[in-house]
Amino acid sequence: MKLKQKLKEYWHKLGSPRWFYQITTNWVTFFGGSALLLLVTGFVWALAFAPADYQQGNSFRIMYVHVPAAMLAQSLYIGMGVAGFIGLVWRMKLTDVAIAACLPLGMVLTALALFTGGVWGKPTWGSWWEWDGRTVSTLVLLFLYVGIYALREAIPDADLRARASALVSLVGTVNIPIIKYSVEWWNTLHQSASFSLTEKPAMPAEMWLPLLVMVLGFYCFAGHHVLSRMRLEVLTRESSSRWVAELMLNKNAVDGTPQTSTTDHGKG
Amino acid sequence: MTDALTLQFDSLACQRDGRALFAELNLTAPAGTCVELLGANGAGKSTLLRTLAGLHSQYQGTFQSPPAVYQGHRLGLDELLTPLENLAWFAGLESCVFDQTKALALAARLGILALAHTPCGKLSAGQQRRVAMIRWVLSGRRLWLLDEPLTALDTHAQAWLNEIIAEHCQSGGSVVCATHTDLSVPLKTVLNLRPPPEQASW
Amino acid sequence: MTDALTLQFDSLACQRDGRALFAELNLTAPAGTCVELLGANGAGKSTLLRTLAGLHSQYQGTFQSPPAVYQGHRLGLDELLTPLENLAWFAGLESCVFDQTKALALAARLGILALAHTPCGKLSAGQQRRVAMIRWVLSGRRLWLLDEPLTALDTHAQAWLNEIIAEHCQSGGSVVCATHTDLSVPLKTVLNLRPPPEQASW
Amino acid sequence: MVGALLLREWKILLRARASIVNPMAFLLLSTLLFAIAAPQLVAEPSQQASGILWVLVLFTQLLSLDAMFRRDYDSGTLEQSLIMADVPFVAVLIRIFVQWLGTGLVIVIATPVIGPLLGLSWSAVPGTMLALLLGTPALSLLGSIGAGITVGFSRGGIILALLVLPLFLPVLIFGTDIVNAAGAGLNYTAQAYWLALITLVALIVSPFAALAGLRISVEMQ
Amino acid sequence: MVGALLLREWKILLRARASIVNPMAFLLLSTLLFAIAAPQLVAEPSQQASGILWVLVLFTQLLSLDAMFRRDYDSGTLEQSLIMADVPFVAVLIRIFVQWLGTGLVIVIATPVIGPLLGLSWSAVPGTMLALLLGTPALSLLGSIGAGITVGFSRGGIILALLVLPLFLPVLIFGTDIVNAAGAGLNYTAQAYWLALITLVALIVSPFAALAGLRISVEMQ
Amino acid sequence: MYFDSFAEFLQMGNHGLYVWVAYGSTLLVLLSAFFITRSMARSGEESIRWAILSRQVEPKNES
Ligand code: HEM
Ligand SMILES: Nc1ncnc2c1ncn2[C@@H]1O[C@H](COP(=O)(O)OP(=O)(O)OP(=O)(O)O)[C@@H](O)[C@H]1O
Ligand SMILES: Nc1ncnc2c1ncn2[C@@H]1O[C@H](COP(=O)(O)OP(=O)(O)OP(=O)(O)O)[C@@H](O)[C@H]1O
Ligand SMILES: [Mg+2]
Ligand SMILES: [Mg+2]
Repeated sequence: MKLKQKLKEYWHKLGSPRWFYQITTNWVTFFGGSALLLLVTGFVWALAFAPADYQQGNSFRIMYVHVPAAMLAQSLYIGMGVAGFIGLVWRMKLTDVAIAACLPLGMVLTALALFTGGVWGKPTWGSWWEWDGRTVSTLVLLFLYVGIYALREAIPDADLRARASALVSLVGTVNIPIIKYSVEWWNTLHQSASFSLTEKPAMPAEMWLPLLVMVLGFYCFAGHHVLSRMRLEVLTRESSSRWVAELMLNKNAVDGTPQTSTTDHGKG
Repeated sequence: MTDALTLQFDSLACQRDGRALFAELNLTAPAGTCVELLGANGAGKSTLLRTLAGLHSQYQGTFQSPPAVYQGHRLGLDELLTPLENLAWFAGLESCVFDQTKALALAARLGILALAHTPCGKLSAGQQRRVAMIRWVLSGRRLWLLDEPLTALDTHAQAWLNEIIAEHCQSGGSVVCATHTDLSVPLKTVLNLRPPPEQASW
Repeated sequence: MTDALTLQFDSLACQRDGRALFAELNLTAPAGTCVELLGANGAGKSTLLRTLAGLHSQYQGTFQSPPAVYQGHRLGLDELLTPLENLAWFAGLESCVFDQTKALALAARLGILALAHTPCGKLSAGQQRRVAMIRWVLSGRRLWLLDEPLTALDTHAQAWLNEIIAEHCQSGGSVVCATHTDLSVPLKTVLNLRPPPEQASW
Repeated sequence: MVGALLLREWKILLRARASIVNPMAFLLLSTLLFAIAAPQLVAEPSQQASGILWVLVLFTQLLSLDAMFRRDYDSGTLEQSLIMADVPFVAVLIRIFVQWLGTGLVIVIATPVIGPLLGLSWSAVPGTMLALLLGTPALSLLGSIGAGITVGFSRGGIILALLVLPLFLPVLIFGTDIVNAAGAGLNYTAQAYWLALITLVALIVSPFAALAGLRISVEMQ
Repeated sequence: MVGALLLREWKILLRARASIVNPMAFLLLSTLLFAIAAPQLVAEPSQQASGILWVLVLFTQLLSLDAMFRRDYDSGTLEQSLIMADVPFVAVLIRIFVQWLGTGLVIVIATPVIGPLLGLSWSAVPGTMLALLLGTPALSLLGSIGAGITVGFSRGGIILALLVLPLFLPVLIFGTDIVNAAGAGLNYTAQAYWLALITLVALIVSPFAALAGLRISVEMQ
Repeated sequence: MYFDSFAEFLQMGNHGLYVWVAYGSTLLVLLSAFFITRSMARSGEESIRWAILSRQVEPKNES
């Protein structure tokens, strides 16, 4: 009972821009810092310390960027669907900013998953591209992203753009599992694949640990990315309110802005 | 019953692209009034009417209005269908039985009886507007939202328009009519849209 | 030169679907006249204007008219482009240099200077019509064919329209204007479209 | 309400008579295109016929989806049916149904002619017709979502394609599978149930989503 | 005149930004459809790839043709450009050119990506690009005739397809021929000249025919 | 360190090109996403600050 009330309170607060801005200040720092740490560790570990696969050799290292990119691409799409749902039901304007932030990142990460997959495929399969369940569903994901992007570009009015993209991301999300499973089913029926992506090799820990680090790093990066964009939008929307004025002018005077601490890790 | 027909605005203000168009409106118009909506070009008359019709959702404040007939610049007549067929479709939309006798009587009154079986695409601008006028009368809805209904009407038709509006108000209906030319109907309330006092800063 | 600007009809009659719309017209309007085209709804005003503009080819008799600016119900403004860009395009069509200073001066006069850089799709009906008015003035053509130009204009804009037409006529241009509301311009010739005396039986 | 709305659609269909013949003519023409561009493909009964047939069906669908709400939108009829309709949902559903009659059903009926031309074996024709009968309603229904949201764009055609083709994918996969199974004389009950399920889900979800999309489009006007 | 008209098209293209990405995305999407519907076709470098590629090009073209004059027609801009233009011919030609930039050229550029996905061998890619470069202008030019005549119909899409597909056949035939020859390492100069000739004839004839069609459409209004 | 020498590290047993292209593209994507967001944030905040400052100055001028 108490928990429910707490949750409800939290929910209402989420609608308040000021509260959102304040609470996420630390989150952004946290995500940014962790992303920097994890990604640097992950990159070095994956490139230089993880052992090579006894069959695939060193091309196996591509997995450490390919899999996180593919996972994040899907997660960001689901995130857009969730944001779309919240936006449609509760008419929360911030959700559109979340969609707008997830969209380009998800799009390039999907493209990246396709690209790294292709680059991996060349030495492993002997070709850049094979029509297979995973590849097809990733390609479809890219099209869904591009479709929503095109739709957003075509609608000038911000309010309507928000509603339209919320609707489409929601519908698309419902469709994702359907596409995924039907495509995989189709593939197993038609082509008995000479390779299996679905069966996870029993990897030793020194192989999957760096993967875990990379995946977490990617997720933290996405968290940082989406939150910073949402915060900027909140500031812009609220730019004439007192708390923003105080915040911005204060920042100006002190100059040691809380933001810069999170922005340094790009050099890594 | 009469209460349901009252049109009421409580500090209603419409926005476009987040910009307030006019100063907040307050109005209570009992059944039987014709509200004449005045304002310069770009004052927000069309936007207000679309808001009342439920076609525009960027507004602040509240309004209370019964389900309405809305007539914008696009008439809503299919050009392949004849006036009678279009009218029958409108009746069907409202799940009413189409009263063809009444429709024909009105067509005769508005001088387009001979065109009742000509596809609407072949009618002139003013003739099409007359067909639309018949549809308002046939509809069961008591509030009419009319955006510049005098457009393209000749002198006769303008007089008919005034008659029809007056009759509708007399029978307890209400009208909100954006126009640049005065209507000559009794019981007219003028609502003037003025720019907002100062752009609200949010 | 003046001869080329004379508008002349010799027993001109337009048809729609093979049916004559109005009695044969005869007219000689020297440069500087504004012809007010009157007639009931469906009399054939729009059809006559489209014929003069070269957009309708079913007519009998002959007419002589210089190349003209035509303004129908569809304004011909691209909704993604701003008024200035649309005007520049119109100048380009006529292979003229676009006189931006003049365009801005006219926009200021017509009260849409602030909107010069807003896409036309975001303008209200009357504001769009004002943009179209600027285009007539900027065009080098001496004959204007206007179909119900008062539509959607507020009182100010109606006055401006009259001014602009009067100035155009004074500077030696001609105007043919279909309307249901009287224009207040000097040197006005009224041309009334009446139904043909008897439907030709063929 | 339903009667009057159907009557109107029927009349428009009769007046714009070409629209009934068109999808079929288009199908025939594309068959011809394939025969010319890739003669080896259609020379003899082959596995690929089912795939090509389905791709053609999708393209036909796409071309006709763009027009689904367009004329109503342009004339202002759409706006009126959102305002005036007792149950706007029904109005949308009827529009979808009529679009299906004009494409899906026409395609089903044309299959015995088109299929063999594309190299489909005769034994596969009944299965193909069943697959199309079960699958094409889903195409119309899912397509209506995209059509509703893009009706306000003048360059909607391709955005529409991008939005709906991914949604068509499962139908395509199960559809070709049925046709292949039918050709090979195998049982295809499972896939048929899947198709029917997809259509059913689409029937429940699509009209609402399409209506939401149409409301956005009308507001964009 | 040309400068101002091109400037306008350019601005519209920038405002409706998505329209540049779209034809390419659509091509990729159709490739995907084929791969799913007929996996055997695209599994390995094959003869049919050229045919399928060309059919896809035709469909992309068709989808974008429908929009060629539509927005100008609806806004009344088309009517104005017929009345006001110094040389209406130039206005139409520019419209066609811009449509080609947005589809034909995009397709040519996309070929190195799409072709191999469809099973086109790498050695055939340069020849294919040449064929497309020579052939797609003819598609835009010939297509404009149909687009001009059908722009007044709300259900133009399919009628348009019926009108222009027959015109596209010669391009299709020579085009696939070049691609096949290039794949087999043969000489294809003769076919390339033919394609160029077709494009040239189309360039001379089409704008006039399109203009005539547009005049009819505008008069129908 | 899995590799014995730096040359071997670059070589990656004949798969060097693939691995480095994959990692390079990933890095490119991540870095550009980050820098674009950061520059957006900076310029956005700057313009907000400008707006606030100019609003604070204006009323004083008028009175
Ligand atoms: C363009 C081609 C490719 C695409 C589009 C692609 C796509 C994907 C996707 C979507 C995932 C799922 C990530 C997740 O959510 O867990 C994945 C995982 C994976 N991919 Fe790829 N992939 C491609 C090529 C390859 C190649 C060539 C290989 C190796 C031979 C490969 C090996 C893997 C592995 C090992 C996983 C993790 C498996 C698992 O967690 O279930 N992929 N890929
Ligand atoms: N596309 C068409 N096809 C056939 N007949 C038409 C068409 N358009 C109009 N008509 C008929 O031609 C006649 C004249 O139409 P027109 O539009 O020229 O009239 P108008 O004088 O402009 O009328 P209004 O004042 O209503 O604008 C009308 O009777 C109309 O029915
Ligand atoms: N689609 C749109 N997007 C953004 N702004 C718009 C849009 N349509 C209109 N506006 C702006 O909203 C304001 C009000 O427009 P509206 O059409 O409601 O005016 P109106 O009072 O009906 O004018 P008119 O008398 O010219 O018809 C105008 O200033 C216009 O610039
Ligand atoms: Mg208005
Ligand atoms: Mg008229």
